[in-house]
Amino acid sequence: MDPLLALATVLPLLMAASISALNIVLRGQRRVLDAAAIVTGAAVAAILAVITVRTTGGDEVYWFAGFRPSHGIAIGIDFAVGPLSAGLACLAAVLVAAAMIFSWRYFERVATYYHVLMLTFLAGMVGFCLTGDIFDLFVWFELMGVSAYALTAYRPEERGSLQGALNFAITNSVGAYLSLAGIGIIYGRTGALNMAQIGRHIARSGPDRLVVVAFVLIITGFLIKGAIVPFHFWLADAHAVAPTPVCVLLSGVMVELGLYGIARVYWSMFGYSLGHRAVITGTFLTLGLLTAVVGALFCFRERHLKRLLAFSTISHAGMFLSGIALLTPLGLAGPAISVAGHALVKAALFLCVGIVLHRLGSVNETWLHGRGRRLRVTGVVFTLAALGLADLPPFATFRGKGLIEATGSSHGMALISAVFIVCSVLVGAAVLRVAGGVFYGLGDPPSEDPQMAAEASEETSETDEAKQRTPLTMIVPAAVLALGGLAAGLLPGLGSAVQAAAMRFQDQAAYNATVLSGAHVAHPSAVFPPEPTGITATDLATGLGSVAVALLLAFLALYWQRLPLLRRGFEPGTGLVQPIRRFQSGVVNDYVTWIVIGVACVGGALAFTIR
Amino acid sequence: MTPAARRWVFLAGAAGFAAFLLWGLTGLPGFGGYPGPYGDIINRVAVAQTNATGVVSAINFEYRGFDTVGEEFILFTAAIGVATVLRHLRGERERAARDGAMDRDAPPVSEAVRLVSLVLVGPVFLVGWYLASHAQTSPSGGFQGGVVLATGFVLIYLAGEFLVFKRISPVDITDAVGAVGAGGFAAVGVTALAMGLPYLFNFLPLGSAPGAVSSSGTIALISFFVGIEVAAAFVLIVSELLEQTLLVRQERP
Amino acid sequence: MQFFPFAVMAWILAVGLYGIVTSRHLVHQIVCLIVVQSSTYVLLLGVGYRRGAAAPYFYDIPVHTPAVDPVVQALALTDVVVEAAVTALLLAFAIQAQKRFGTLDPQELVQFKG
Amino acid sequence: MSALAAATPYAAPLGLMDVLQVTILVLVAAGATGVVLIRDPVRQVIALSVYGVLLAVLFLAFQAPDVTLSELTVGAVVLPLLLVLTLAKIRRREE
Repeated sequence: MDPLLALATVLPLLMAASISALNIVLRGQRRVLDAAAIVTGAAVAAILAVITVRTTGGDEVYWFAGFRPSHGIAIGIDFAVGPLSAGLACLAAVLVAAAMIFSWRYFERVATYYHVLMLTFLAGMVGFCLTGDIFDLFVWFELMGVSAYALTAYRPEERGSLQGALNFAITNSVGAYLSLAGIGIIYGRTGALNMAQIGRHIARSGPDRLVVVAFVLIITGFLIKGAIVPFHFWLADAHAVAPTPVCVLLSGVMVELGLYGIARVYWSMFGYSLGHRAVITGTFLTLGLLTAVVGALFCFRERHLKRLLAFSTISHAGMFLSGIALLTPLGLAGPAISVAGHALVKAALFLCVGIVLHRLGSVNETWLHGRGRRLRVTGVVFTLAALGLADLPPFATFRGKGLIEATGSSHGMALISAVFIVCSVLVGAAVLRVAGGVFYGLGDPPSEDPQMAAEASEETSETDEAKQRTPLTMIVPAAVLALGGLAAGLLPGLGSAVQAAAMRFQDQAAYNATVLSGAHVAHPSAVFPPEPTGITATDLATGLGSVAVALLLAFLALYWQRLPLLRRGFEPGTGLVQPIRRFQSGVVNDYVTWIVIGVACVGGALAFTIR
Repeated sequence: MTPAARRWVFLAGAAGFAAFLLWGLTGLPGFGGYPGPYGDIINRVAVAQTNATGVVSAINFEYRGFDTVGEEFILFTAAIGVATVLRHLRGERERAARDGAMDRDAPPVSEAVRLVSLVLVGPVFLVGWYLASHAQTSPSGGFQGGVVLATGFVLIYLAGEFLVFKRISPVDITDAVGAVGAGGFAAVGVTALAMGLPYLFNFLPLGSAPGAVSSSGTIALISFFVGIEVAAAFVLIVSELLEQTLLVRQERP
Repeated sequence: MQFFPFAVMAWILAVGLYGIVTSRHLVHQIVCLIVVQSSTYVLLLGVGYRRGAAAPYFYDIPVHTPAVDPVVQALALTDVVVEAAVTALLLAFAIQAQKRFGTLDPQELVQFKG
Repeated sequence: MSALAAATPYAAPLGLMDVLQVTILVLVAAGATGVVLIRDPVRQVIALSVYGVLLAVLFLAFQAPDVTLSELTVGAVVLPLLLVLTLAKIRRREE
């Protein structure tokens, strides 16, 4: 058992406690705090990178307090780590380190609190990724949640900030308690909390009502965290108001952790027992595609930059869920690569918006039109990252999306590709429109939606100091992250390596044997055979074509008012979205209502088809 | 949605939700028929393995001790979060204090309440201490003890001694104490790592007999740290909220 | 009796959700969230109960006495701590909302919509 | 379910413990309903405190003294205290 596995979670916790214990000494020592947080994030990222590489040969298991299972029964808590879980945790640590570097000259009046909260947030995310125990999963889920709620309300003087934090905290808490109820139900049947042990137990009896209900309740918490329609409403409210470095974590990795949670519990506990793969695929593919479309439509018509990026996260979350829903190795490998690419470019985009807010004091696209011309470097980085978000080859986002589409079409679901292209085009056009309008002053300011303008101009600057130049500590992380998203897509052999990891992730029998009997499984068995991961000419053409269409759409949006023939009183994007806008009411009571209805629908769909 | 519409939409959804939930719950073994094996195994082995006769404490601080690490940090984080969210208001209070309004800080408290509270403080601290230090033998532990200890501090406030309360628990100190508690727990685990043992391994001698106060190795130590952390976290939360309350009283002309 | 405790759990959960949905006062809403969470204690302790068994303390009873499940009790303890933590944080939000905007009605706090 | 159900003694006549548990469960359900339906926050806090005590008694009947103690200290004392402090603050504002 390798102590590194435990240290990855414990290190940020110990650092958070140390900072807090020394708060009287450290209060004025801003740089010491920053350095401590950056070093901790980087150290955790390094540890997890080592673990990721090492576990490509086989999963590793760590038993806390040394209680190993005997006769297939676990009495302690374990970390069961494979390359996908360690890689995702590593991504979280990288983003924390980048966010802390960005914060070096951000937030003038920070006490120790900000750093402590970021570190506990990191610990929660890492613990969530690595754990193999279902209740432990809930504990780290809550730690992640509580840290994130507090960070979202970091600037409570703004109304939006409180609304966002409250909606976030209440909806996610309801989700967590529903998950806990699911855990209680499955425990009542199996008398176990270890995911492998539960999986083995319920696989014996096959799917019955208890298994279905426990599955739906447990994943409800993750669907809410993962912002899947109709559980997604909180996300835009929270992401729009959180401080920019926090947005990087919320959008870049926390939402994806929710989806990871679904994959984890499905392939360690419920997969065998539930069976009925076609039903599972159908249900989650419907949710995923619906989410992708809704997110993309809202994204395109948004004028508040942070909310625009938040809606694009919803759209991408839908695409990730669609990939996972296919249940094939490539279907999981696609989102895995995409999540990494998306996190890097989305983080870069948020950091650029942070720079805009720092320099120009606004996130209102209409007001900012042409005012970002002096931010040349920021403009270049933003444009690069925007192209990444539009899935331009060879960004990792493009690679991941291509794999999902490939496995979709080989399993007779070409519809996926069509929906994905539409969503990529809309999301890409939205961010490219921002890039062209704000940083290059192309076309006219987009038409002003009075309500949105009021919302966007409420956002006040997060910084106090002189705003004449962009500090290197802000622009460098953004540039590095954007280039990282590009470089990740160029890694040779990436597709096949991730597919192999995904295949092991999906091999429930191997997971069982590794956790419960200490077996070492290097070569997993797969229900679906591996598929080719290369990029074909058609992929490239489609990728380039969709980016070209996105560019065209962005230009159309920018020059819309000069095109009277096309215009005829119609504003792009509004017609489709107007009817569904009313659902995004901002009232948490409505959101909880939709959660209840969502659970009833998903539960009903599975209840009537699986028994 | 209007409140009325929302209620009807919710009731429709909740009917489906409740039906689904009840349908699943009837798949449970009936009430009173816990099937095991987790709890049964621990009930059988815990006393011999840990020398703790309170099995729940043995689980909380040893078998599933890692959960408790997370749990303590949740509480710690929430306390920090409360301080973060309310800190802007404190800045305002400092402005108010410069106007010399501090003398209106203390709310009026009747002599009877004062007396009863002051009489209770001692016993409450004793009970809290007892609970926190007897995790291994009785149905108690750091958490319950910590909450009771925090209650003792609140009694001091009830006695009208808010200034004393402030002196006993300035926010930064409380924060630091809580961090020592939570960090101490995590550090006990790291000590085991440093000795080449698994994280949170019970590396201390288990003592002579099950049930003795000095028995059970790290369980008692961890319980102590948890007690500190919980007490500090609640004192921090209560004093932040108190400060808010007093601030408002102060603002009234 | 066989499923009555679980039916009570479902009732508490549903009633708590009803409260959250219909609430017009943040503090009321937070209390309803506490009620939602309390349903999980009833569930956890309910599934771990064994009829006629003792509490899991072997101070004055022999180790082989049949006892109820101690694991769910440990889980419920964690759950109680989480409840206290989340509630405290939400109350701090509520105080700020009142302080800044003079309202505690979730409908009037809305800044972003659509 | 059937095998497990057969193995456990449901057929036994209702004892004092069962009557006690059912009674408290009914009270808890009523308590939860009351807490939700009382819309005045101050009265609701009192109801919550009573509900906390009821839950504590229920947990005692479920043979969980540990949880009883936590629920008494947290559910019946600390949470109502936090709520009262919050309300005291908010009330002043509303006046």
